[in-house]
Amino acid sequence: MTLQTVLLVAAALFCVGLYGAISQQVVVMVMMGLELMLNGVILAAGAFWWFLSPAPDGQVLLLVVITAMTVEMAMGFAVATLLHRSRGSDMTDMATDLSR
Amino acid sequence: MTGALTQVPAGWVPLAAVLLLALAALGATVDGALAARAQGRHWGSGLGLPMAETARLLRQRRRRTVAADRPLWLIGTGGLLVVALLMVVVVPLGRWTLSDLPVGVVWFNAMDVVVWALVWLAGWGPNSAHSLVGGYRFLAQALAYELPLMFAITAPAVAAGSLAVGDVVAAQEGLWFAVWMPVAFLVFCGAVLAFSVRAPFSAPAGADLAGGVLADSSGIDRWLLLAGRWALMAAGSAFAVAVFLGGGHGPLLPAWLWSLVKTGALLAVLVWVRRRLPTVRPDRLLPFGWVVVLPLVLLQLLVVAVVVVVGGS
Amino acid sequence: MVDDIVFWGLAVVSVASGVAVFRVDSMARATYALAVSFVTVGLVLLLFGLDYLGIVVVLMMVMEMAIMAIYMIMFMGMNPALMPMSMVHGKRTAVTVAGLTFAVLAAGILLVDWPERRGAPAADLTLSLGHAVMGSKMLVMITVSAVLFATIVSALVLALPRGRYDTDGADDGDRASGEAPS
Amino acid sequence: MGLRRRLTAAAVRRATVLVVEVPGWGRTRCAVEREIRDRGWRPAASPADADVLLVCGRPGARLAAAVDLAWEQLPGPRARAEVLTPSGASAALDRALDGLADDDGQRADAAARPGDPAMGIGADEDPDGDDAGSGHETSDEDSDDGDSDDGDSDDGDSDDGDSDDGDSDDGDSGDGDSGDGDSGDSGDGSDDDGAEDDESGEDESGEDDADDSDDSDEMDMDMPMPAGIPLAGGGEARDGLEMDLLHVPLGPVLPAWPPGLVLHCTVQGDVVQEARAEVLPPGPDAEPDGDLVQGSPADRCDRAARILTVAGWADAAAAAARLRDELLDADGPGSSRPALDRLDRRVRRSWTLRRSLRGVPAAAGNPPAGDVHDQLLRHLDQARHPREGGVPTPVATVPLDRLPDLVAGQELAAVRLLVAAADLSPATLVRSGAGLS
Repeated sequence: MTLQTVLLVAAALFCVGLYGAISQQVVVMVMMGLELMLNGVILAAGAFWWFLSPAPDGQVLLLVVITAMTVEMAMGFAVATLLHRSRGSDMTDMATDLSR
Repeated sequence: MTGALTQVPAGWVPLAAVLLLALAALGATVDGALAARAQGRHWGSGLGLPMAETARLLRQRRRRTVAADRPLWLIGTGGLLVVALLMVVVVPLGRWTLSDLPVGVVWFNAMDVVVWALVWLAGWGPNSAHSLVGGYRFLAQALAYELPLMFAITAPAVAAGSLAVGDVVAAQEGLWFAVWMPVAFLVFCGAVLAFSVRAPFSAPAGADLAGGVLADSSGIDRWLLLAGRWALMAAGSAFAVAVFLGGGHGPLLPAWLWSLVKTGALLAVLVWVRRRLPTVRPDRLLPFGWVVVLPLVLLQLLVVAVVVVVGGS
Repeated sequence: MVDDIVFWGLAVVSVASGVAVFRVDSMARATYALAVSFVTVGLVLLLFGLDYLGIVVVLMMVMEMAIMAIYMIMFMGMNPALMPMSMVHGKRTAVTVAGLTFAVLAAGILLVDWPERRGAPAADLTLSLGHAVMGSKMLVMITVSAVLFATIVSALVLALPRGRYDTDGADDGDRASGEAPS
Repeated sequence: MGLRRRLTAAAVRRATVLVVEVPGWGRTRCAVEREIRDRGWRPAASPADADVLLVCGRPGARLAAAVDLAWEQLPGPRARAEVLTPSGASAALDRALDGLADDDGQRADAAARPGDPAMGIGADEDPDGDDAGSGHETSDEDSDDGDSDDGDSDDGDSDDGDSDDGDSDDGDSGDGDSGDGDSGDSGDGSDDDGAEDDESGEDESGEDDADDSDDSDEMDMDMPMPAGIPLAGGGEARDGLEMDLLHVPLGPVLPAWPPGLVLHCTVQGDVVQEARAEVLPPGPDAEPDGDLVQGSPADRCDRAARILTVAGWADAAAAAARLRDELLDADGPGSSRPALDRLDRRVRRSWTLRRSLRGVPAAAGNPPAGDVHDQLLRHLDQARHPREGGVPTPVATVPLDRLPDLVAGQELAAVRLLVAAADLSPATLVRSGAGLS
């Protein structure tokens, strides 16, 4: 467990999330991708803190990332709900069309 | 972290599990006795209930449902017992504790949140309308009880100036926290009933849903769910004893025995409460939780914080 | 040594479940795969001695994913599991971009000459985090936070329109008669 | 061997019983419930929970089919019995107990379950002969079905119901259709008695047919879906979000539910949007043994017990049921009076109960007025103060077709409370033929 290995894992998580965020069509799935990217960021921030400078202030950065994630989630839910409300369930409509 | 507690090696985990199951069985036994009395039989005739039910469910076959999400269902059913055990990991038994995590209070909180996921998965797994509605009900209910629960357990942590359960217990040397933060204590007891899905918070497994999350499980699956609920209730009581009722503090008896006696007594009281109260519908619970209980707990927390600030400076 | 084994185990689970999020067909499974990924990262933070933050990550993310699952199922009305169909657009671009990013990041991680560790972790990290956030005014902040939160909640309650189940006893009858199905 | 026998002995000490009442056999049901209580057994909440299926009365063809479906859902070891008179309750339970304790018999039953076409269904009672075959062959399929509790007569519906919120599961149903990696864990494979595994998916269509004939109601979308489970349609929900509609029939095999009643609900989330009610009649040549006298103190207590059961207050419900049985014995409140007063006080004082029941419209009177809490208190009141001369205060029964209007727009829990409290009289409805749709 060195800084490099942890960062590699974090980069892997970040890139999987990036793939999801780019490729998914549905808002909530895009959100999942973003979450996964932030997950990687958290891991990286933790690793930087531990391996480079385990000073108290460093933890605050992590706290900020976690908060950002929560806010992103809340906003995401709100946006998804609004989209759903205003456009109706386009996905479901699509499904019916396909089946006929 | 704390000098008062001895951390025992992980080899003692099985003993903790046995103790937890014994407490769970105690809860079920009290419940059986109370039920027998309510039905007009001698209370003694209900004492064998947990054993008889265990035998019955061990003999029963498991049920399958069409298009069930088997792995998630299994996680949901089996997880409850595991989470209950993880909860008691940070609860000291007298002087001993399995792990005196410096953030034990937060750990307990995190484990209780895992129950959200597990109950919902148990409802989701069987692919049946009733159990699914039960799972959703639990989430609705969880939103109502979780924040009050969080603030309720924050109060003793603030008073003790530490998130370690050992420190919280040590801070109650003279005066139990339950005495001067009664609101937080009562809210926490309510939350224990809620995350173990007991009346008045039993709507997710309610009779009106034919058993809700329990509706489609039988045999060992059902046993795991039922035992998990009782174990959660026991773990919640044990934690309440540690953070509100002075843990092992008490005269005469050794500390570990005090912990057990208090836990058993609190558990019995909670079982009694559960039998006294009808279920509250979850949609009526949410406004109550947020509009009434949450401000009360916050007020309690405010009082505690002011006392600590004033007393500390 | 033990730390290494635990770390690698957690790392593998974390990345694997991260990949699973976009591979499985079931919304419930995808959501909970993401939850597993978060939980493992939270546990890795515990390895770094970040007890509080690690457990908070577990706590918040499990809670969030439990709620997320509802949204997933609600808004993914059309589910790939029901009718196998691709919900993905620009798959090739996405893979390329993600792969390139990973290559760049990995190169950077491996090539940069990381500085030596400076300083040592505080004895009580949770306390030091508190001090870092709130300075010496922590106790005051504890008091204020309760007040602030109470204000937020009351503001929300006042501002909230009627929801799906606004049942305040007497209203129910109105609703039942007023909203007969179309 | 000794261990096994001891396990069996312990296991049957507290059997759970799923009681099914056929309209017209109310007194028999009361006797059965009393016997269960006195033995320290437990009424089951759903077929999955039950060891014993006890039918009070002789069901008509459709009700019998529903009962048979429920029977298939009992996980086993299982036993089944029929009671026709109150005095037969004890003997029937003894019979069921013998069946339960018979290890060899149970093993044979388990082994015979998948293929045996005659399993649990008397051919003469089957609703329509043509479908009987398919219905039987898929019987184990049905037993696996998602909806243990509701209706049981209508698995097909509940399946499609689940399909929209449970959609993600469908890939696993074992058909291997979607080719996703999950189909391996289709649940069937991992179970203990492998004998039932074989036909997990292929009979779906047959099953649906059988069920549709059962309840010929659905405006079902019958487009073929991978797992044989049709996709749900959408519809506007009351908070402005569009949500899937599913069809969930409630009843007739449901505890604390009016006998024989089936409520075909269209549910959105947990809100019932539309419903259709009907009552499944008893067998044509059956001689009903008798109901509780409508409006008598015992009948009032029975209704109160039903409401309290659904409200999730087992102890108060048990108290009400005990009072009912005492009143049935004594014919007049006399000695039960103190206990009645106690129960009344307890119910009146309960703040949580009021919170749950207030505002759920009552299906009582004409036009319906008040809420379920009023209704519960009224029942207890009337039980305490029966009219002079022993003539019971009549219950103003609500016509069956009022029920759907009342139920529409209510949440599932409210619907259960509403129906449990509804002043219906299925037996009368059946006699007059009004219950048949």
